[in-house]
Amino acid sequence: MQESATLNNSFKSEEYFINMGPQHPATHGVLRLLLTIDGEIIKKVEPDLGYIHRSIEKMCERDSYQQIVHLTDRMDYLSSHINNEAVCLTVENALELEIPDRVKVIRTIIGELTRIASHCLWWGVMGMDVGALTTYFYGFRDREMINDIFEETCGARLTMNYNVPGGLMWDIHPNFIKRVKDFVAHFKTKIPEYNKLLTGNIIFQKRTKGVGVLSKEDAISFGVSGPVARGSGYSCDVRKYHPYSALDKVTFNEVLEADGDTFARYNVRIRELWESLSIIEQLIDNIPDGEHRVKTNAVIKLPKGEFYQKVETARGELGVYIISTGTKNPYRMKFRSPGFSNLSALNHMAVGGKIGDLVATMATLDLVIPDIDR
Amino acid sequence: MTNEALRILISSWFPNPEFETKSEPVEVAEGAASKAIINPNLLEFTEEGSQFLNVLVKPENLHEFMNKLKTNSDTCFDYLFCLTGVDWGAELGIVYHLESTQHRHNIVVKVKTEDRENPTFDSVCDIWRTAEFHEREVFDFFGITFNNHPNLKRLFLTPEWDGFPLRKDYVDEINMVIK
Amino acid sequence: MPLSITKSIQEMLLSMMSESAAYYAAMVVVALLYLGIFAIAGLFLVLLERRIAAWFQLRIGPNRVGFQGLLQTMADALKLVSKELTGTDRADKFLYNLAPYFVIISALMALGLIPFTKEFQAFDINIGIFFLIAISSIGVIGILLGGWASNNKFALIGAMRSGVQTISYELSVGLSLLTMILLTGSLQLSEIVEVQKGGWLIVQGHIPAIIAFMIYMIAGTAETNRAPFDMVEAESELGAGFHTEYSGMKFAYFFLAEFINMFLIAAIATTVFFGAWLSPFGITESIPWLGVFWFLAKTLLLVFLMMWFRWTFPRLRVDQLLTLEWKYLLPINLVNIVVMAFIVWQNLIIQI
Amino acid sequence: MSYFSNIFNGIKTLLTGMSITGKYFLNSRKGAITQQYPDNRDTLKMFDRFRGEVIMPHDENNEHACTGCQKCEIACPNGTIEIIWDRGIDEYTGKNKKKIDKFVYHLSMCTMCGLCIDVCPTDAIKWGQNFENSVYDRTALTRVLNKPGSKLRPGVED
Repeated sequence: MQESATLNNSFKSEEYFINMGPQHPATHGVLRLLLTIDGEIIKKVEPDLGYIHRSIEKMCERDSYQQIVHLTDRMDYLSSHINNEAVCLTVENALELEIPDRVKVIRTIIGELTRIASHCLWWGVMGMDVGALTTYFYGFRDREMINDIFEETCGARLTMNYNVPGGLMWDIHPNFIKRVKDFVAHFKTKIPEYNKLLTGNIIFQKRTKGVGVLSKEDAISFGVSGPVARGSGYSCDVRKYHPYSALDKVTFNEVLEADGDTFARYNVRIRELWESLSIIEQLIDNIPDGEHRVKTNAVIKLPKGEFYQKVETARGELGVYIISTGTKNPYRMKFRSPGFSNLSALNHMAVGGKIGDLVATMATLDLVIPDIDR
Repeated sequence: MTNEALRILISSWFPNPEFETKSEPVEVAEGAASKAIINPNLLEFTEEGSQFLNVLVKPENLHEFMNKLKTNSDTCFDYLFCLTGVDWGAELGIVYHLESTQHRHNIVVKVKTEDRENPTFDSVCDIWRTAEFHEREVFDFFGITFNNHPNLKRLFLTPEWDGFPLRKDYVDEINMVIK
Repeated sequence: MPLSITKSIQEMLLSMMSESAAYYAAMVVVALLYLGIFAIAGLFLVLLERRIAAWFQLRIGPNRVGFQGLLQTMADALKLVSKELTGTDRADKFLYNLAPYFVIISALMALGLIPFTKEFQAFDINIGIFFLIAISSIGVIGILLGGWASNNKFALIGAMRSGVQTISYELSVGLSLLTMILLTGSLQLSEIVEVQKGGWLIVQGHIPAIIAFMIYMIAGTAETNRAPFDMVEAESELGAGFHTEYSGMKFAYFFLAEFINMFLIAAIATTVFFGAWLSPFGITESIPWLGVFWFLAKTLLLVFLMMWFRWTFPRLRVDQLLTLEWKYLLPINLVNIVVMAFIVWQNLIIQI
Repeated sequence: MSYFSNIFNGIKTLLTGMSITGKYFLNSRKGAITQQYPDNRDTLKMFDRFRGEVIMPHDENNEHACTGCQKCEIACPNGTIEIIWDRGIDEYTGKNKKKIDKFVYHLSMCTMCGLCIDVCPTDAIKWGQNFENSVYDRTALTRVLNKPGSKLRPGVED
């Protein structure tokens, strides 16, 4: 009796803590996860945030509305154009400005290009996180073409600041349409390659299927949005339910997958690439003529009140909430960032899995840390 | 449901005891009626010029009201998409943006307290699990504590951080540039 | 009996000094020679890997230092030598320093057995294959020690994974080579080559030999801890795995040993399946030293195959790694041995 | 039987993946997507809208178009631009006008948002396409954009 007790005791497993991050290849930046692990099995994941918190919300309270736009570039830098658009839409709606159709269409095209670029990067990084390093470069190759388009038209590759309240900073570059068409043609041949290289791969499927499952009810309760939520079969595309810019003029399908596991989330993003391409194709030939910008006052003062605008970034639903007291600065500015809510579901998804599962799950959450930290 | 229909429905949950007796025959215009039949001690509709219906709740009713919003099959606000802490100067408060994934209607619930030293509200993270992180964020930046929160500690800032940066009276002469 | 390189060096030295002195001097000379091969092969393989990875990934690869970047790894080695050796607090200093040598010495010892050509083999022991398998699994002790002694949880997880992985995949490596031993009837490498003069073993043994080769390549890749089986390092999971806390030259030992091990796995496959230094159809039989060329060509082709795996496939999870071994490779392997035994018994071997 | 079909399907997907990378490997000679950066400095050309740094173009008479209205200074979110100005008699009109003494541009603080260039009423400042901004000393990033001895181009009014 005594002997077996000591034997059991000597084989007693013990939970231990491990610090994943803030410098860790899989956390894509400075996310710190405090893992409680039993052997390889994860018992608890506790994110520790704030390593690049810049308090953008506080900075907004002292900035004018034009200046706020460029700060949003620095939140979710992979969908910077959509972030800019969100702020501009909020301001424009509050001012009740009539935005020309040309601006709306261009914003939508660039927004969808941003989404493709972000998903390309995500795809590459997803591959890298599960160990296939080559995908990274293939993803970047295609993203580079979009970045060139952005650089030619907007002047910057990442933090574009192309939107201003009232329209766009400049008109599109004369080469824009041709380049976008080239890209669409090029990219259509590359998505099947993505599928052959990674999606169909047996190892990848084994790594992702049934991993990090998030049910639809949990998805709603955790407030996740974007491809993560749609992978759980929760229809939440802001572009469908609250269409903004020119998105009410185009037809596209909301991509839904029922399984809620890592592979479903992966598939949602891959299929979204096709939808984004289709939106671009519908719009690129029909950019209406007109002004690229509506004249606004040099000092924009929003009427007193509260304004909320949601848009669909590549990561999910970005909300911009402005409380205005009628001055040239917002009284309170809140960004409801998609990554923050998505991250809150990580603990729920990762518990019970292995370290490798956590990495795969985190990869499909597509976290951008400045977006979480703001 | 439209904002107006929502307003009427929610009003009916908190009937005005003084108004109740004579509410039966009154069939006046909706706006006036709903304002009248609601108990002003519990609930208040505010005009903020926004696209959503705004409700101001008393802190002590917050949890019960939120629970009702979630569980009632007509409202079914199951998606808390934004939780914002606000410093209104004299008061501290929280703004909840809710959406129903079934009916696709929205509501904004606000709660305020004048206690700036030790502001406390009930946590809603047992109703919407996303609130757990958002409430930690609010605690971090506004110093609002939440009852029954499972893990209320600073999320972004270090535990020894002094003050609550997003409050309007926060001063940091070294790091803050004021224009 | 092939004339081994040891003997020729010994005879050369014998003319200069006494017998016992020559004996020891020959040992030292051979050891130094192999150390040289080791270093050059290691550095060259690192460069090769980087260039090939670059070509797979639409990049150019290192091409600045020296002609086409040939001196790049030399420069890297210089950098590593000059780097500060850091360590962790409360690490087990003795084991921590010992670990890299375990890894590198086991790789070096195995290298001595490889028959580069008929003349060029340091140590033609009669239990050759057995010795190779035995010695190559010593390396994992180094990895375990390194992971344990560095007082780092990531390193420890990596080391434990390595232990699990190597113990499992040793089986497959051993069994798949055993399948081929049925054909040769000898463990001695020179005799295995001799048998293959009548056709490479992969041709002689046809279907079971091909299956054995596939299993060997998979298990061999796992043995060397390379992607898709790089659980030990698993960059995106464990940072750098067992060598997280190693820097400078100690890290370089681990790094070099990994590449030498890859070379060894490919070299064993060449020896056992592809006729070692024998030229295809005996086209250069008359020029013996071309054997080195053929041996290296075949080995590098297999090395390239392993690199191709690495730069294409995602990594397996640790439990899937074991599933693959115990549920797939091992049963297939056992059946394969029976099939091979049947083929040898019925003499269904293809002889040219 | 599904045991074996699993194996075969698995191997098939692996080979498909290898065919993709193999294809790129064989075409690697022409398909490199990276650039050999410092070597291609001479041929490297940025797009004309590229935001590298703020510059102030001067014409051949060493004249610029900055009237010193300070709109850019106000528009800048980061305090990147500092205009040191003075009042003086304009040579051409003879009026007492605002003149810039120094147009100080702190590149180290600039986020390339483009608001200054957007608000400039006289197009005095523009985007430069220079992107090699690394220096050994941080103070070298503070630049005076108007050249010494330069003056306002006649006829430019804000």
